[in-house]
Amino acid sequence: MRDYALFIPEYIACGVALLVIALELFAPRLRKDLLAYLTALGAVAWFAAGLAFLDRDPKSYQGLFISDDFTAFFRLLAAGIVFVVALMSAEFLKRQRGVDQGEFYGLLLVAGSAMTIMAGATELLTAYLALEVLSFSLYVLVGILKRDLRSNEASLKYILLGAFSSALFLYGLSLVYGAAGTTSYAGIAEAFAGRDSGLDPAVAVGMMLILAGVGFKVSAAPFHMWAPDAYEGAPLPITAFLSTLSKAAGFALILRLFSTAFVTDAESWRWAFLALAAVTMTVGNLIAIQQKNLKRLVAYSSIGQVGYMLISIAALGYGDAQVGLNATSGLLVHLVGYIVTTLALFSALTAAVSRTGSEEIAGLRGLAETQPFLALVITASLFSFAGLPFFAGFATKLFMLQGATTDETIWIVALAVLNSFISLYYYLMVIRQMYLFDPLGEAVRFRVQPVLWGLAAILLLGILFIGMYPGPAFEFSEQAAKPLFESASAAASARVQAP
Amino acid sequence: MVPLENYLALSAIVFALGVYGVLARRNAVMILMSVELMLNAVNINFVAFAAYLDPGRIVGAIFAVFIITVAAAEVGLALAIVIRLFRNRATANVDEAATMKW
Amino acid sequence: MGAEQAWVLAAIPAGVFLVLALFGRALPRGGDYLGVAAIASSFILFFVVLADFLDTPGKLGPVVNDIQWSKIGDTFDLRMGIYVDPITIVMFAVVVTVALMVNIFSIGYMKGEPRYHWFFAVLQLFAASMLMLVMADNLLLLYISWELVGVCSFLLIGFYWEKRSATEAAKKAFITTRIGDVGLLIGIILLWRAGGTFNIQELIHLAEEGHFSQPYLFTALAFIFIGCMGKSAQVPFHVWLPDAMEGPTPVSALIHAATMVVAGVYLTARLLPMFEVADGMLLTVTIVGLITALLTGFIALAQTDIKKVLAYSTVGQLGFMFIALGAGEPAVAMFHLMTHAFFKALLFLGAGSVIIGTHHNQEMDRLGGLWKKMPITGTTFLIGSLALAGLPPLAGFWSKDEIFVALEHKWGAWAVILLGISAVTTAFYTTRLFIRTFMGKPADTHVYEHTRETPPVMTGALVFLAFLAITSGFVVFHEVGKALGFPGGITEFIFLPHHGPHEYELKWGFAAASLAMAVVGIFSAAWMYWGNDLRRATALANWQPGLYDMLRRKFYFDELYQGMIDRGVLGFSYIVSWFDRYVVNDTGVDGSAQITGFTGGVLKYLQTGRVPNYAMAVALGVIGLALAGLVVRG
Amino acid sequence: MATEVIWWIFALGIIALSAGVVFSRSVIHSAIFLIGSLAGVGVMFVILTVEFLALTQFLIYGGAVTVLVLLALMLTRADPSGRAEKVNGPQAPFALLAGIGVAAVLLVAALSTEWAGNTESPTNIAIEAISQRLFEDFGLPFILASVLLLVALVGAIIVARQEEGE
Repeated sequence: MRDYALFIPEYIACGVALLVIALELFAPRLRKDLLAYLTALGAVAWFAAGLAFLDRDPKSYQGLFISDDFTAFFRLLAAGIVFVVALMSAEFLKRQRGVDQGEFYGLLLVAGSAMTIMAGATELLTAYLALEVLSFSLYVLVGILKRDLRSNEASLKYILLGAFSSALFLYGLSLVYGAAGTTSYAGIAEAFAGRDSGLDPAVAVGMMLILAGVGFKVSAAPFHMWAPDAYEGAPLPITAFLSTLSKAAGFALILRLFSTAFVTDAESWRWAFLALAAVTMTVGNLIAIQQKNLKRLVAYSSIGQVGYMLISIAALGYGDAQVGLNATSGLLVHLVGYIVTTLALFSALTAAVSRTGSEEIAGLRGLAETQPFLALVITASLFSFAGLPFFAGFATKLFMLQGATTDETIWIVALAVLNSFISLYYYLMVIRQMYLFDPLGEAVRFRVQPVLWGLAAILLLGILFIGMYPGPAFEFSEQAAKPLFESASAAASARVQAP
Repeated sequence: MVPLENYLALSAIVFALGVYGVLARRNAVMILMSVELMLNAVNINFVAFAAYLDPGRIVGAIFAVFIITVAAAEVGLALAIVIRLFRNRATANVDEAATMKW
Repeated sequence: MGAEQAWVLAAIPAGVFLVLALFGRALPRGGDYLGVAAIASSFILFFVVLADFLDTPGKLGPVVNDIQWSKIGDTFDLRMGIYVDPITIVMFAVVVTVALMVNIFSIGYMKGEPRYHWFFAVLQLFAASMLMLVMADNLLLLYISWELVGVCSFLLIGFYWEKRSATEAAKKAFITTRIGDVGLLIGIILLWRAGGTFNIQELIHLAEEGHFSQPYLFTALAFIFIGCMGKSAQVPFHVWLPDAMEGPTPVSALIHAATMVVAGVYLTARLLPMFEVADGMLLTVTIVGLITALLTGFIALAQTDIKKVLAYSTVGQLGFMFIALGAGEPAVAMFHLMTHAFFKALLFLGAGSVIIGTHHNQEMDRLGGLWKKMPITGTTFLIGSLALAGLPPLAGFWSKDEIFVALEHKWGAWAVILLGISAVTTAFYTTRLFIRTFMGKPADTHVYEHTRETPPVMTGALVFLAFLAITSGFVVFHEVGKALGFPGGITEFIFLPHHGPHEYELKWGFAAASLAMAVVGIFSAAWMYWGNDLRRATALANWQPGLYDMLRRKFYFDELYQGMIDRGVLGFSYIVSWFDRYVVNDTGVDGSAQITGFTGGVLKYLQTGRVPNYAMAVALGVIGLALAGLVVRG
Repeated sequence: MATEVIWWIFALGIIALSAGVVFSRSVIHSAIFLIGSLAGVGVMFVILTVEFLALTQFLIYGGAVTVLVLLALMLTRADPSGRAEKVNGPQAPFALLAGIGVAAVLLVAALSTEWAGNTESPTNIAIEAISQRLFEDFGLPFILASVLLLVALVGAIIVARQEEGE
């Protein structure tokens, strides 16, 4: 079926994107923060339209895209992230000159829509194109402060390495296509299920190339090196965008690809995810200890988080639908917790940095005295990252690790717990700056912009809510994860129209 | 006739040359040219599979069309960023754009 | 209100914590009366709960009350609830009693300190979390409370954060116990995975039915026991507790003597039926307890800080409790836990009284002869010391005696002899502590001149605890227990379902031996230190300076750990970051010229172009993965 | 027979030109080699009887992309003094090893695999077949590609556009 109605929410998002770009073009004197509020409004409409797609029977677009609860989950996530980041940017960009704000907000929306398509793609070409749309938007957004040397440098590094890794990814896709004779996920699963071993070398190498490509996207070590530089150079709200939306999109793609297309050949890749997970979490957390810049710290700490999440992907490969379902819902709920936490952290950081002008950790000195609320939000987010009880990160990480543990992977879960212990160390260093030291300048209390205050407060409540009552978040995640593992019917319907 | 393996071997070699270029060059434009080589190698693969493999016809060719499109767009965007780098720092060498580290 | 509503005990201090934390600064006197009132009402309600529990028709069966916390899909049904059984009741009694005394004592002790309201606020949070910990019916709630008491401990150790040593100690305590917590969390996840539930009773049931395989159960419990060792400061995790004495002394009494540090003992007691199922687990517990009791007994011999002596003594006594658990006698462990809580809290508060009375002196080298100046403190301290030394008829005697009996019964004479040595050292350092503080001639006349007895709000708490230190041991007798309303006496009260009724009988042989050990320790210490005369002790120290130094430096544990941290973790992270900075990342401003001298050779090729370096990492990653992939398949 | 000879000539030519792209010391030479290499791949598509793609290859790559590259080269022409720039980073020798490693892995994958459904000779893919599939089945990728081009266009403009005062 060529059912173009499946993309109505994305039409809304992209329509608003075009609208803000046009507004900037034709009404250049318009107050710029109106564009941000328009974007946020668009995100709300997009979210509302997305809600209408929940709880529906899966519907396929020509076997290329499927609209099910998994897709709907990421659509809602994308709309939420764009909403928060747009409002954050409204405050942040007030202090920046020479930024094309219409394009900025437009690209946020386009990137968000690309994430939905990545989550719903059931065919390699579609997934690849959606991935590139997202990447292109991010390349531009990272470099949007074009007169800022670091922003420009970050986007250069990002696009060069991104192009390199997407070439590797494509070579992997071509090998898999050659081996399976099709690019549809369901077709690949079928082809790999009963294939003879003559195809093994191509499949083995192809999958590893694909792994490198998606590993780059989610910044798994050793494909992570772009991330700290891009995070540092990007404008603050875009750093938040990178560490939430870009990662979530990468995992959306990985989850559907590996749980539906490659699941019949898990032997080829399960070990690799375990190895990447171990390396990634260790590298991320150890290097994070040495950081002095806030954004780099977040970059390395989020690399550590990716390490934990990759354990769940490895667990997809145990061939058991129940294990896969547990691992996936654990991963999704942790993504939600991680995203809420990251956005809370960045809302507070945006407000703090707009006052101090410093993105160094030492710039937060004495924040507890000058702005106790922000210090509280930052502390809560860092505790949540570290996985302390009562904060979102504890509950969600616990579910994720439990879901991902199998008898063979106990060792890596132990490593993960040990790593989150290491991570507490550098989070405490930040907290120490805020609470134990006196402010650098005069210790005058300052006011937080109402929008950022509101965002931070709501997200803080979110952290606490998920931390103390994770039931709803988990149920939602499980609902989203189910379609991947009830694929018998969905895959069959997709196969009929498989190209 | 020329067997499929010949095409694949050709593609592998061109791809590896592209990888070498990306790793060895220090001029951003030359790195991009190397990436183009890699993408071309991928295209050889896709088209060869499309022409040689029985069930999986045509899709590979369509894939190649889209790769060409993406590659063109990618070059355009990347060159814009390189030009911006050149304006900011009067260089196109990636190892001189290295203020962010550690 | 009945035992099902025992959660109210924790809810009251929790609520008061919020009030004090938010508005305490504005309240008159920092709202200390609110704190005392909260704990006092918990104290009173405890008796209501106790009465209701004893009247429950099932006679001493556990009381359960749980609510659905989160139902998650079809796989998890998380229920959160409370579980009140005799072990819980004993813990309640200890926590509310000591917390009440400490709160009252603190009004005097903390008078005029900065952040007075914050101190009381955290005390309330601690009481609430500790009470929650001991009534949690599932491991998740227990873990959360476990972390919370840890956070309170961290906050209170570092209470004087202007002092560098205090923040260092807080950090040390936090990190050391966190290592244990990592173990606990892994253990919980392992049990959850295999058992599908967090509920402690269900897990015990599953273990007894053989649901877990032996090595799996042993691994899981070993991880949990690491958590217990961290919290209860067992060797090799004991290093944090003596440093934790940087906190205000009432905190040391409450958290680091009577309540939080026994959480490990409590958890082990709670899970003891599982420990018994797992082969070798009980022996592990016993050995850890024995090593701790022996080692810390010797370390305490050479300490000169009053609080440090008491801290090592606490670690050692916790070792005694683990030994009782290792002998499979939770009742005995809980009994010693209770008596120890009372007399050790007494000793710590006594030490606090000395510190206030002498205007912040806690080094024995500057004290002596204080009994005349501080009669109440001195007398109560003497009672506490004798109870710790194990002299009849004080509380410590009865519970220690029980441990000896249990140990002999389970593991035989060798263990008893080892523990006996520890008992002698205990009596020795306790006597030394008392003599050097309260008797003989003052070491520093200036300090002595200015010493005053402390106000009644402090001595009152001492007297009350001294009363308990004398009497709490008697509940071991059926008659006393019954008179108090416990059917069959306290030992029958504290039983786990599969243990038969345990009847206390005084074994005269053991009692005599136990008494002899205490007397030997006391008299040898008295001989060496009588009149606060250090000549004999100095001679001994000079006779074997290496040995003395080793004791004084606590068997070099701190040095060992510091070395491990310096060379291990930080070194590794330093290497990784060095590699990242200099080998992978740093290009130098203009190519390789300047750096050549620095690294030279092959490495300089890695340090130049940056994007190419990153790409190289990607390429090497791909080649590595692909080669491995070809090996695995194909 | 004739096809094979032509194939080998062009294959070796493509490899030589590609090597020229990555080994040449001059940026301009590299760009010219790139044009040649891309054109050679176009010829490969002709041999594979996918003429439509060959045309696309000539038009977009041979034309548009290389022109773009040359344009960028002119804009970023570094040193008017004519100082000979080092084009290779110091990592180059290791890059060679890595390149050999990649080639080895890919060649193993390509040559030791027994491709299922291999027809041994290329089948003609008519332009009608491509267009039919492209426009009937692949509507969504088509939309995505158009969004992608829009993003690239907008991005390139705002990044490269000269501001006042530059």
